[in-house]
Order: sequence, then C-alpha cells, then structure tokens
Amino acid sequence: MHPTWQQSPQDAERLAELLAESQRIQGLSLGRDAWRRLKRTRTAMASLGFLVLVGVLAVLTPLLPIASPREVHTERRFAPPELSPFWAERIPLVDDEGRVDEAAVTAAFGELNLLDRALVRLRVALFGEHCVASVCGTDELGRDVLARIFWGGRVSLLVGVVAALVSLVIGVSYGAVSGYLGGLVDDAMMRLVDVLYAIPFIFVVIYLITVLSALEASLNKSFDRITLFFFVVGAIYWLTMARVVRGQIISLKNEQFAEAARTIGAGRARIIFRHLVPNLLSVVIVYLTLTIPRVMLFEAFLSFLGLGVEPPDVSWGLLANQGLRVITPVRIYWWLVVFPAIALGATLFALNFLGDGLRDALDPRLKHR
Amino acid sequence: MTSTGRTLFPYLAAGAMIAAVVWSLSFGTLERADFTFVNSTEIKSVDPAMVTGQPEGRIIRTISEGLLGWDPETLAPVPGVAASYDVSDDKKTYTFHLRDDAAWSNGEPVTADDFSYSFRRFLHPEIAAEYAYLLWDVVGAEDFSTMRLEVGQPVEIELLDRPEGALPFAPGRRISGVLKEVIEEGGGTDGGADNTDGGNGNGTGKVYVVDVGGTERRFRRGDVPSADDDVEACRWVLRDFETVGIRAPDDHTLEITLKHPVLYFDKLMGFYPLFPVNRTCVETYGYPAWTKPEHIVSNGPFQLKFRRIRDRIRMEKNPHYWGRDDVSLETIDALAVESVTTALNMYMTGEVDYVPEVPRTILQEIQAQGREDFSAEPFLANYHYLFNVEKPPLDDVRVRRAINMAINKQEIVDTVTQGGEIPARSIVPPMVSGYSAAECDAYDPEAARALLAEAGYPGGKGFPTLEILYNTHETHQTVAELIQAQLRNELGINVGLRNEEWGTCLNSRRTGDFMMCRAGWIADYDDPNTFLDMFMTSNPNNHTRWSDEEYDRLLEEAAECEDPQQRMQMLHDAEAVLMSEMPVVPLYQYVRPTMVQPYVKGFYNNALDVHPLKYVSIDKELKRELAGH
Amino acid sequence: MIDHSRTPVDASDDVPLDVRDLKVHFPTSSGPLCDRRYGAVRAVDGVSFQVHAGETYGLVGESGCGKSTTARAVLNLIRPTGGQVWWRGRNIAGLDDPAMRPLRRDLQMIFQDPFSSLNPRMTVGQIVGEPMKIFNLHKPADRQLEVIRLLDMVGLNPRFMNRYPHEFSGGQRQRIGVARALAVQPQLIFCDEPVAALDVSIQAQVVNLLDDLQQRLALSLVFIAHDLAIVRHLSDRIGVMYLGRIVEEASSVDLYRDPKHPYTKALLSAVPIPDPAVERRRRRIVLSGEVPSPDKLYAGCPFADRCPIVEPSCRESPPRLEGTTHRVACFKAEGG
Amino acid sequence: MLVFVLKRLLWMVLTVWAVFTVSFLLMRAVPGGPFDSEREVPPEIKANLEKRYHLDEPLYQQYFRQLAGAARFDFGPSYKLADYTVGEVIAEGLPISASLGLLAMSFAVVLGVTAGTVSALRRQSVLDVTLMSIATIGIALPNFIIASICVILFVFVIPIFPAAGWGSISNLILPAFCLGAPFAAYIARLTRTGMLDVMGQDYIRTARAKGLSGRTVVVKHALRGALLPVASYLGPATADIMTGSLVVEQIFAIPGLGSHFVKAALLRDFPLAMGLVVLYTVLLYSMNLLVDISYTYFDPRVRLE
Repeated sequence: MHPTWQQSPQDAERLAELLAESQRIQGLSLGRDAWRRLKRTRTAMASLGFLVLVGVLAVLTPLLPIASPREVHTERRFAPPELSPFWAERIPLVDDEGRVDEAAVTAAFGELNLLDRALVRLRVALFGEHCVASVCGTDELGRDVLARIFWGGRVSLLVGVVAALVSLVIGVSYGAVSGYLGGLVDDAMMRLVDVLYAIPFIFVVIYLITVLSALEASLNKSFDRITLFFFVVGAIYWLTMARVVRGQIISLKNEQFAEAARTIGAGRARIIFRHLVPNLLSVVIVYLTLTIPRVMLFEAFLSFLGLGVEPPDVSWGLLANQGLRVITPVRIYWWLVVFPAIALGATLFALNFLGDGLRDALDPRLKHR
Repeated sequence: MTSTGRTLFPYLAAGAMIAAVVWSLSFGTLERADFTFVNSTEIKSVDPAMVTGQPEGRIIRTISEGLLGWDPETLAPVPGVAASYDVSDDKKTYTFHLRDDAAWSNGEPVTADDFSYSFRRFLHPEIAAEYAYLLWDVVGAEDFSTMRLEVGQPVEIELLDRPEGALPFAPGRRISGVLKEVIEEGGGTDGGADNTDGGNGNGTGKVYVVDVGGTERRFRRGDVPSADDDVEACRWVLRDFETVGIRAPDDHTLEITLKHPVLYFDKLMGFYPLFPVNRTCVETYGYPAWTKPEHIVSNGPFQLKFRRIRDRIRMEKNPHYWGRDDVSLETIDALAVESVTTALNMYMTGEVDYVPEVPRTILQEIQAQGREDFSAEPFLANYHYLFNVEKPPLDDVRVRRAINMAINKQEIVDTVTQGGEIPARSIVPPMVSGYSAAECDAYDPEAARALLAEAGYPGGKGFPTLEILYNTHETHQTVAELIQAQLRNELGINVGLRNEEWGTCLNSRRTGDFMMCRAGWIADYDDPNTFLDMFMTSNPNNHTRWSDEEYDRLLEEAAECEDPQQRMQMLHDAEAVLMSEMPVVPLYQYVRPTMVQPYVKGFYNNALDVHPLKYVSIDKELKRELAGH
Repeated sequence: MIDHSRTPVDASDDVPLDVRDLKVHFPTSSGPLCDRRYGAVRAVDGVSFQVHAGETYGLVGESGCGKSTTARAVLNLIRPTGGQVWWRGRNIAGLDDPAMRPLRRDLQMIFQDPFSSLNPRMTVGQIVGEPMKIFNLHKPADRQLEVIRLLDMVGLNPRFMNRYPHEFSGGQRQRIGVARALAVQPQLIFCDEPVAALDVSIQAQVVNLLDDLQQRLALSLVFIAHDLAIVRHLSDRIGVMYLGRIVEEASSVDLYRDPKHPYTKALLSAVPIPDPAVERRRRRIVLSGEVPSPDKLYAGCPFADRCPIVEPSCRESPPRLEGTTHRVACFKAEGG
Repeated sequence: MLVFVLKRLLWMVLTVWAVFTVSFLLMRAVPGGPFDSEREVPPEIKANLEKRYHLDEPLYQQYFRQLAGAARFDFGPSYKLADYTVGEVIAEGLPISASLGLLAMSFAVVLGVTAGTVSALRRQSVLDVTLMSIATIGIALPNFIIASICVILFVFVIPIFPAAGWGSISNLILPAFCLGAPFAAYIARLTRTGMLDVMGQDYIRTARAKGLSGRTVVVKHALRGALLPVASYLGPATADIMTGSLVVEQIFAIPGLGSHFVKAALLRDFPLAMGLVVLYTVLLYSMNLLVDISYTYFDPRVRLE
C-alpha cells in the first residue's frame, strides 16, 4: 500500500549480502547459545558428565558385577566395608549346565523386564558369577550396601525425573497462567492450590492404595505401586512451584517488554510462555534442583504407607531412612549412613552445579561477566 | 502497600521473629523427678474404663489400686485395697474384705460401694469400656453391658431427670421394674431377646412396657421428653444391676458371683481396667474433666500432679495411701517419648531411669558389652503369622504345615530380633504357669518339601505366589523379608510382600483380604485362655476363618471346669488341635529388652512386664557414686 | 534563527484516528490498612484529538499528566473508562486483546524505556522478527531478510541480529524498538517519550530517525514528550496536556508563534532558544504551586491553582476546548 | 488493602470449607476405624463405642455435626487422647510448635539470606562454592540424619546439650538448628539465584552508576528484588515448619503438633485430624496471604488486586 515499503533492486542486493554475512556469523537459538556457553563452564560440564554417568549406570546396573541387593546373608549382618578379597564373591546365577538360571536371577534381582534380563545374561557372559566384595559393608540382613545403592538409584533417579517433569510442566504453566491473568482467575486458581496443599496427603495415599487394591481384586491383575507413587508425586509436587512461579510472573508482567509484546499482537499464551517464562528460568531451575532431593526422601515416607517401592526392592530414600536407626550412642554403623549419603549427595551436588551452570547459560546478560 | 507500610515491613517481620524467639526461650526448667521413666507414647486416658494398652497401664497402676495387686517378681496376687478374700467352695463366689485404712487422695475412705459403683460404670454401655468383657463371667454382667433384655426380667430404667441434689454429672433417676413387653415401633411386638439398640431413640426405637411397682408404664429411649402422652422418655433400659453378681453388703465387703468358675479371677482383680474411680469426683466433673490433675481423686500410692500432652505426666506421693510408709519415691515422671533411639539417648545421659524398649539394631552390641543394667526377659507375648484358611492353596492343612516346617525360626530370632527371643512352637508361651504347651512340627525343610509335594506342589511347582501382609514396621518388614527368602530357598515358593499402615492392615485382616498375615498377642493375665480363645469360631479375633468343633468344645468345657489340672489338660488338648491344624504359625515369644539404671532398687522383670512403682526406691548413694564417674 | 518547525501538511480529509472524549480513571485506595477514601485518579479525563494520515501529532505535558496513559488507552493496553476511539471508521475503544489483534498491525507503539521494553532473553533478530511471525507476514524463509532490511532501515548493523539487547546502548536499543514497531508495516505509531531515557546526544539521532522514517514511509506518528523542543522539531500539530486534559491544540507553527493557554506559555518559556541574545532577553514564566494530585476533583479549571492570570470565575466551571484549528481551553484566552 | 484482605478472608472460608469437605470424605473413605485394634473389641462393645462418638449416624449427619463443630472451633474430644478435646491438644501443642518453628525459621532466614547474598556477590569464588556445598549437603541429608549426628556430637562426644526434652533454652537449640538447617539451605540457594538475577538488571547498574556504595546497592536495592522467590517459598514453608516437624519432634521428644498430624491420620482419630487439617489450612492460608502482601514490599509495582 505504501510504495516505500517496497525495496529497490540495489537495496535488495545489498541486503542479500548482509544476510549472507549475518548467516555466516550464525544465528543461534537461545538453546544452542546456552549450550555453547554451558560448554565453557567446567563445573557444569563435569556435573553433566557425572549425571549422565549416573544415569547410564542406573540403566546398566544389571550388567555390573555387583552382589544381589536382596539376597539375605544373616551370617554377615552389619559387616563393615572390606576391600579384600575384592573379587572372590560369587552369586549363583548359572545352573549346572552353565546356562543362566532364570529362577536364580529372579531370586537375586527380582522380577526384571526384557532389557534387564538381557543385561544380566550379558553380565554372566562377561563376568561369570563373580561380583565385587562388600566394599560398602552390609546391612542388618547382611545385604550388600553397594548393590543396594546401585539398584536403589534406579528407582530414586526415576522418581526425581518424574517429579521434576511434573513440577516443570504443571507447576510452571499453572503458576504462570494464574499470575498473568490475575484477578478472579488467579484467586480461584491459587485457592485450588491451597486446597490441594492442605488436604492431608496421608489420607489421599491410603485412599488411593485402597482403591487400587480394590481395582486389583476386581481386575485380577496387579499394579506396580511405584506407578501410583508417581501420581501422588504428580498431585503434590507442582504446588509450591506454581506459587513460586506465580510470584515471579506477577512481578514480571509489569515489565515493559510484556506490554510491548501485547502491542505486537502476541496472544496470552505467547506472552506467558515466550516472553515471561524464559525470564524466570533461573528460579525454576534452582527450585527444580531443590525439589528432586525432597521427592527422593518423600518416597521413603510413602513406602511406609505402602506406596512407593516394595521391599525387598530398595531406593535411596529407604537407605537414608536407615540412618535413624543405626546412629546410636552405643554403636554407629557409619557405612549405612555414609555411602547412601554420598550417592545422594554427589547426585545432588552435580544437579546443583549443573543447575547453576544452566541458569547462567540461559541468562544472556551474564555473558560478559 | 503505602510507603509507610513499605518502610515498616522489614522491621515488623524482624520484630515478629525476635518476639517468637524471646517467647520460646521463656520456658522454665523442670526439676528432675525421683524416678523418671520412658512411657513410649502419650496415654489415651487415666480413666481405667477408657483404656487398653501398656503405657496407660503403667500410669493407672501408679495412681490407682485395685482390690488386689500383683507381686512385682512372681505376679502372684497380693493384697491391694482388699486385705484378704474368700472363695466359695463352688469357686463361683468371691468375697473381698476391704482394709479399713484404704483412702482416696482426698482423705475419704475407699469403700465396697466405690468398687460396686466402679464396676457398674465399667460395664455400662454408655462408658463402652473396651475391656468390659473381662467381667462378663460375672452373673448378669454381659446382659447389662450389651443391653440384652428378656421379657419377665427385672430391669432398671434411667430417666432423663436427675434426683434432687444430685451432682451435675450424676445419672438420671433410676426406677426398677419388670419388663413386660418390647414393642417395635411401627407395630409388632418382640417378645424375644433384644440385642443392641440400633436407633437413636427418635422414631425408630422401641417401646418398653415395664411393670413398675404394679403399674404398667411405657418407655422409649431418647434425649428429649417424649411427645407421646402414654410413653415416657428415658435414657437407658438395662438389666437391673441389682441382679448382677456384684454386691456390697457393707462398706468393707464386696461379693462377686460368677456364672462359672474362673480360675484366674483373683489375678484379674489386679488388672488395671478393674481399678476403682471416685464416684463424687466423676459425678461432679464428668468425663473427661474429672481426669484433669486439678480434679482427679485416686486411691493409688501416687497421685497426678500435672500432665503435658506428649511431654510428661508428673505424679507425686499420695499422702493418704494406706501403705505410704513403704512408698519411697516422692515424685515420678512418665515421659511420652516415642522414639526408642531418643529414649536410649536420654537414658545414656542419665535423664531417665528406665526405658521399656531398646533399639533393636544395638541389641547385639549391648549384650556383647555385658552391661548389667540391660535385661531382655521373655514375657507373655508372641509373634505369629495367620493363614487365611479359605484362600487356596492354604485351605490344605499339608500346605500350612509345610510352610511352618520350612520357616527357620531360630534364624529369625538370631538375626532379626536379636534380643534373645524364644523360637515358638506353640501359641501359648511355655512359661505360662501350670501349663504345658502343645507343640507343632519342628523346623524340618526336608519333611516340608515332602509334604508340599504330597499336596501337589513338588518343588514348589505350580504354587501360586504367596503374599505376606504386615503393618509397616521395621521388624515386621525384616522378618517378612527373611521368611520370604526362606520359603523361596526351602520350598521354591514365590512370596510377595505387602505392607500396609496399621488401620488399613487391620481392615484387610478383618475382611480376609490376605493370605498370610503377621499378628502379635500380649497376654492380659497369666493364663493359657488369653491366647487360645481367640481361635474359637465365634471369637471376633479369629481372622483366620478357621473353625473346629472339637476345639470350640474343649475350650467351652474348660471354661466350666472347676478342677485346675483337668482344665489345663483340656486347654492343652485344644492347643494340640490348633497346632496340628495350623491356622497359625507361631514364630517367637517376645522378650522385653529394657534398661534400668543400677541405682534403681525394687525393680524386677516379670512375665507381664509390669513394674509396680510403689516398691521402687532409689539408692542415692550409688547414684551419686555413678554420677561421680 | 533557523525555524525548525515544519510546514503543516495539506489538511487532508483522511483522518484515520479520531479520539473522542477519552477517559481513563483508576480506582484508588490508600492508607496502609484501610481505605479512607473511595475515588478515582482521573488520569485521562476527556481527551479528544484527531490524527491525519501522514501527520505527526505531538502530545506534550509534564510527567504524570496522562500522556502515556492516553496512548495506552488508545491502543487498549489499558481499558478506557469512557469515550470513543475511532480507527478508520470503527470504534475500537475497549476492545479485548483478541479483538484488538488484527488492529495491532496498523497501530504500533514505541516505548519510553528501551532498557525494559526489550525481552532480555530474545535476540535482536527474534525481537524484530516476532511480529512478522505473529501476523504471518512474508514467507518464513524471507523473514530473516526482512529483519535485516528493517535493522538496516533503522540504522543498525544487521550483523548484530543474533545479539541480545543488553549488549546495546540505549540509543541502539531504541532503534531495535523502532524496528520492532515497523515490522508489521503499521500506519500509525505512538512514540511514548522514546527519547526521554536517552542521553541528549543520542536523542537527536533517534528523533531524526523517526522523522526520516515518518516521511519515507508516510506514517502517522503520535509523538509524546514532556519537552516542547523535541516535539516542535517534528510535529505537524501539537496538543498540550495538563492533568488528563488537552488544554491547547494547534499546528506546530501556530502554537509556537502564538501560544494562548497560560500553561503553554509557561512551557514554551522553559524551552531554551539557541540564540544567546534572544535567550537573555526572554522572560521566563515560572509556575507557582505544586502539580496537583490527579485524584483531586476540580469544579473549575484544573490549572486554576497555578495559573498566573487566574480569576475567581475560573473556579466555577471547567473550560472547554474551543476553536477550529487553534483550540484552547481557557476562559481568558482569545479565540483562535 | 482492607478490601483485598477482606476478600481473601472470604476466600479463606471457602478454602477451609473445601479442604474440610474433601478431607472428611477421604477420611471416611479410608478403611479402618478409630476403634480397630490388634485386640478385636466384642461387637456389642464396639457398637456402644460408636454410639458414644456418634459414629453410628449416617455419614451426612456426621458431616454436618463436625462442620457445625468446626465453625465454632469445637472439634470435640479426640479419640486417641480421650482425656482432651481437640482444642486442648492444639492449644498445648501449637505454641510449642510455633515457637520452635519460628525460631528455626528465623535461624533459617538469617543464615540462608546471608549465605545466599554473600555467595552471589562472590560468585564462583571459593567462598561461594563452600557455602553452596554446605547448602547442598543440608538439602541432601534428611534432617533426621543431621539430627542424629548432632545428638552424637553435642550430647555424647561434647556433652553441652541435653539429649531431649522441652523446657529450657538448651533444649531448644539443637532441634531448632536441625529443623531449620534444610530450610536455611533452601533459602540460601533461592537467595543466591534471586540475587544473581537482580544484580544483572539495569536498575542495579544504574544504582551503582549513581555512585551508591556497594552495601547500599545490595541491601536497599538488590536484596529486595532478590527475595521475591524466597518470599513465595516462605509461605508454605512456614506453615510446614510450624506443623510438620515430625521427625525432629520425635528425635528430641518435643511435645509439638508435628507427630499429631501423622498419628491422627494413621490412628483414624477423626476429630483430631479434622482439627489439625483446619488449623493447617488456616495457617497456610494466612502465610500465603502475608506472602502476597509482602510482594508489594519486595516489588512496589505489584498491586494487590
């Protein structure tokens, strides 16, 4: 409509040149840009490496030459850590004909899925029946603490990831929408959070278990209690995140760039998720790294109510719970506290450093400082 | 927020915090009592009629006294408020002779009427004492307690109005009569037995036609005066207590008549739910106000000083107690400490003198140290697994026996419980006096495998997954995990575990939603009956669904039996039936690992874990000496 | 003396924006714990003006007089309490966001604070490209080229398009803001004190840029400022606001040559004149009294408290904006 | 502001009612009753018991009875602490929990904010890494382990505190520390992040450019903005710390409310559970209200709607 919006041919030429040039400089998305900057933070990269390692180890646990986490050896109860003989232990996994004995595998590691079975077979092929000594000692039933830490990690890491996803997806969106819309909508949404927060979850859990048991009875099929646990975590762990995010959004939505986004016709969803949420990522990330350990410990409490892992399965939370019983003025079985704490602590350390690195990487303003 | 608000805000916030800190620091310290012990948990009540459970028992035993007491070492009945008692030749009538100098903590004498009143209250449906059935062997007591009425029977009716001059919480005016007829509201008469009254007294209730002194009057239960002209409202219609076998012919004599001989009845009189309450106090303040330390009147060697919820109960010597000269302690603290580790910590720092439980994880260590202040004495309680005998394959007695034989109970007590518990082969602990227990099969995995094969599951093939249900608790879990491993190794059976929190677990047990379930039982009194009657067909505690006519018959006959030896033989025979049918796997007999400071004297271990504090004294010399170290 | 004021454009009949009696009142509540008064801040209290096609309209007044609020209300960033906003024959006052959306292509805004009006987590390219994405302008493949063209147009090196706003100076950022506003090829742009937050040396550059663009692209501009000097440079017509009302409106030339409202006169007298001789001779009008709080209600002329030529009758009823081309709201001003 | 508070109080009534109703239904839907025990009570006695506590009434009648009670803050007698009414239980426990909780909280806030600020200002220094490592340990170790270790250290190895109990200052320090430690760690991390966010913002640069001293900038400008996420967190955290200190209460034998929350639920002590639920809701709500009001302090642009 305006002739001046059109461009002249020589202009076009010059601009094409500029385009080519700027593309050489390379356009970076926030994500790729952040990744580039993250790579420069040594602690964050080390943490990331560690976490990946922990994740891989958790997946590959059946492959590792470690003892059974559930085999009871009452003659060795509360054995302190020992290093030698390092390689002398064996667990029975092979029958007389040298094939992998499925019953023995189930006895040693519980019901396994296909992948895990394959890993166990691979383990037998690689290491035979050998396993390392109880380098982390044994617990009150003589079970190997090292094995329990590894197998417990599988559960706890999954728990952490699920909790993180839940609070990220539900918590952030809910809090952001509530805070941005404000008014009656905000009031109603936050009151719902209050209600959910205040309902005594013990009853919720017991109720859910009952319903599940009834369902199991009627369908004649059993469910994994850990799945239900994820629902409970899902129901609880986004609440605080929602409140935190809402508080930030309320403050952020007064920034001029939010108004600017409106003037260019951005819809609410776009303003919230494209403009506001990226600006509170740092708090979200830190809060996430704080949520994960809480959920891991919470899981132990829920398994007390009959939710979460079922013994003889194990999780880090359950291992940590032993701490209460083994620290007494008469005798301290330190290895039952120290090693699980190291596992939990190292993971959280890595999470925190990675979180810090991420928040820095995601904040372009910190680039030159 | 205005600017003033904004500047003030941080100061207000800081101020609130500081105020809280200052306030929380303004608590005083309490002086340590002569004797301080850990009482495990906050008690439900100090009203003997309201409670069950050991922690409550420890308190009530200390502040109250029954007709008889228990010897701290042997648990034999010793004189309490009753200096002596006679038993009639047919063993059905007990006559207690109350001492003259027994007194309440307000100085008034304890009379036979007090006991009559207390027992009546204990049995009354309004109080709904959970232990009321302990007195149901008394003539008429069960009818009174359960509101069972029969036409032609003498009844008492409690009206809504109180007699003039009655205390605020006294019951309404009572009239006696003879029940003529029970009319179901909405027509139809019911001449037969009339069990618990389901309605609320309005509309759906029943009309009782009673002949009172020659006139026929009609009553309906309800809380408000009746609108009907010819029907009067009343609170309760019960069997006339005059016909219940509890009588007080004079102030110092109490006569109790039983339906049939109860050989342990004298021991029962030392059981804390049967301790008396002060009528004036109860009727002046009502429940629960009368239990407040500032109101309560009790008759024990000590009296309540104050209570702090979940902190402590402070008791001090009762100056009116008849045996005050022999009571050495002046003050006692019962701490409601729930964590055994905390209790141990407090014991180790000398803050408490007695802990009734020690953390299991250190038992081995502490025994190895050979500490003299530690003891782990067996007491009358056992730990067992129930089978649901209706769930196949557990309906086959061979399977049940095989499972029993495959469980290595010795390993359980050696590695899990660790306190010197005794592996059990009978449901009645062998230490019950005058009784020889009937035993079940011993640990024999070979025989177990054979038996299981006979039942159709050679090597555990085809055996469905067995599930063990237990309420969440570290010991239960570890025991279950160990049995899980044992059954898998010995029988090739796959065992699943299911833990539920207490309430859910009990419900599953009651509704039969289990295959194998952990259970425990603590004896109320030193007699096999307390363990055996729970497996009778009609007993509500029988969750196994097991029923055996021979067993029921033997126990019923034993209850009527007058000869102690013959009775014991019958009970033994009954247990033999139980142990061959195996609806239950006895695992072990409990011990109570306790620690008592060496300077505490007059403190003994016994089979019921009962420690009357009036015998306890503190060796102050020794205490000082030990503290000096 | 160089006359910077521009010659008025031909009074064309094309009046795309017609604001009539616009009102924005904010409810007030004050006091830390209780609401002592119920009332309203009359931030904008009956503002009417028209903007012609291709014209630059200046809106001038002290801070807090309601200029920005007027702009926001016209763009429906805040909800007007009353009045009408006619845009190309359609009353758009009070439209909600979804309804407003298509109109945002035509009506744009440049913000006062270049530091907070750009999302710190978006690159320049994203910021400028976003409006095109929203309105689906150009083929997605061409958008980057378009961004480059825009950046080039506002005098930024397109090479910086992958940088973040915090890496730029205030003036550069404001250029980004301008490019963003231009991205949808609008017909009218509200410039809300676009240079107030900038250094004086930069101000002129940005003003010149806007002036240049306005002419090249035949835009209509509403230029808001508290400083008459800047407005004069590029406005065709100027409205002077005081306490939520327009008190005088005239062509730029007329207003400077012949201010009629005492407030305008006072404002003008504060504008420095780049001629020392004239400057020295000039008499400054210093207004007495405080700027009254906008939540106060006036029966008469709101300027009465500070007016040097006030008469008792001024306090009786509010003056109306009268006149044809040179309109003024003062009882004592002679009609234009 | 008054309108805001009044409006929120109205919402509170609604919230409490909703929580009450949902909790009531959940409680009654759960298997197991208050008078279940290992030792089954004869059915006749159980009937008497249920009648005594009105448990034989239809559910809706019980609901309205309890709701009416709750409206008068009278929840009736507790089932499991039968000598006391719910009101008395709360009246005895709340001050103890509240003082312990607030002490722990003030400790957590002071320590956490200081550590977080210092850490943010000396970003990536040894001090920063050390402080944040301590914070991580504080979060990673469950507080019962911290408490157990503290007991061994300060009761047995260096006997300066009593093992447990309630009454004197020395009884209070260890539990308050153990209770507050994880919260302090949280707050430290949140403060650090908030601080880093704020320090990157232009108004802080402006403030620095204005020539304000570093301290003034930090305390007057930066900290205020940085504490916003902390404030959001503090609301529920304070409610939690004042009511949910179960583990610390057990380890140090402190007669607060924490254990009641779990026990009332597990033992099906319905009146006590209801009373605590209502108390907790009110507490949580008030804390969140305070937080929302405090937003206007931390960020003046925020308006209370």
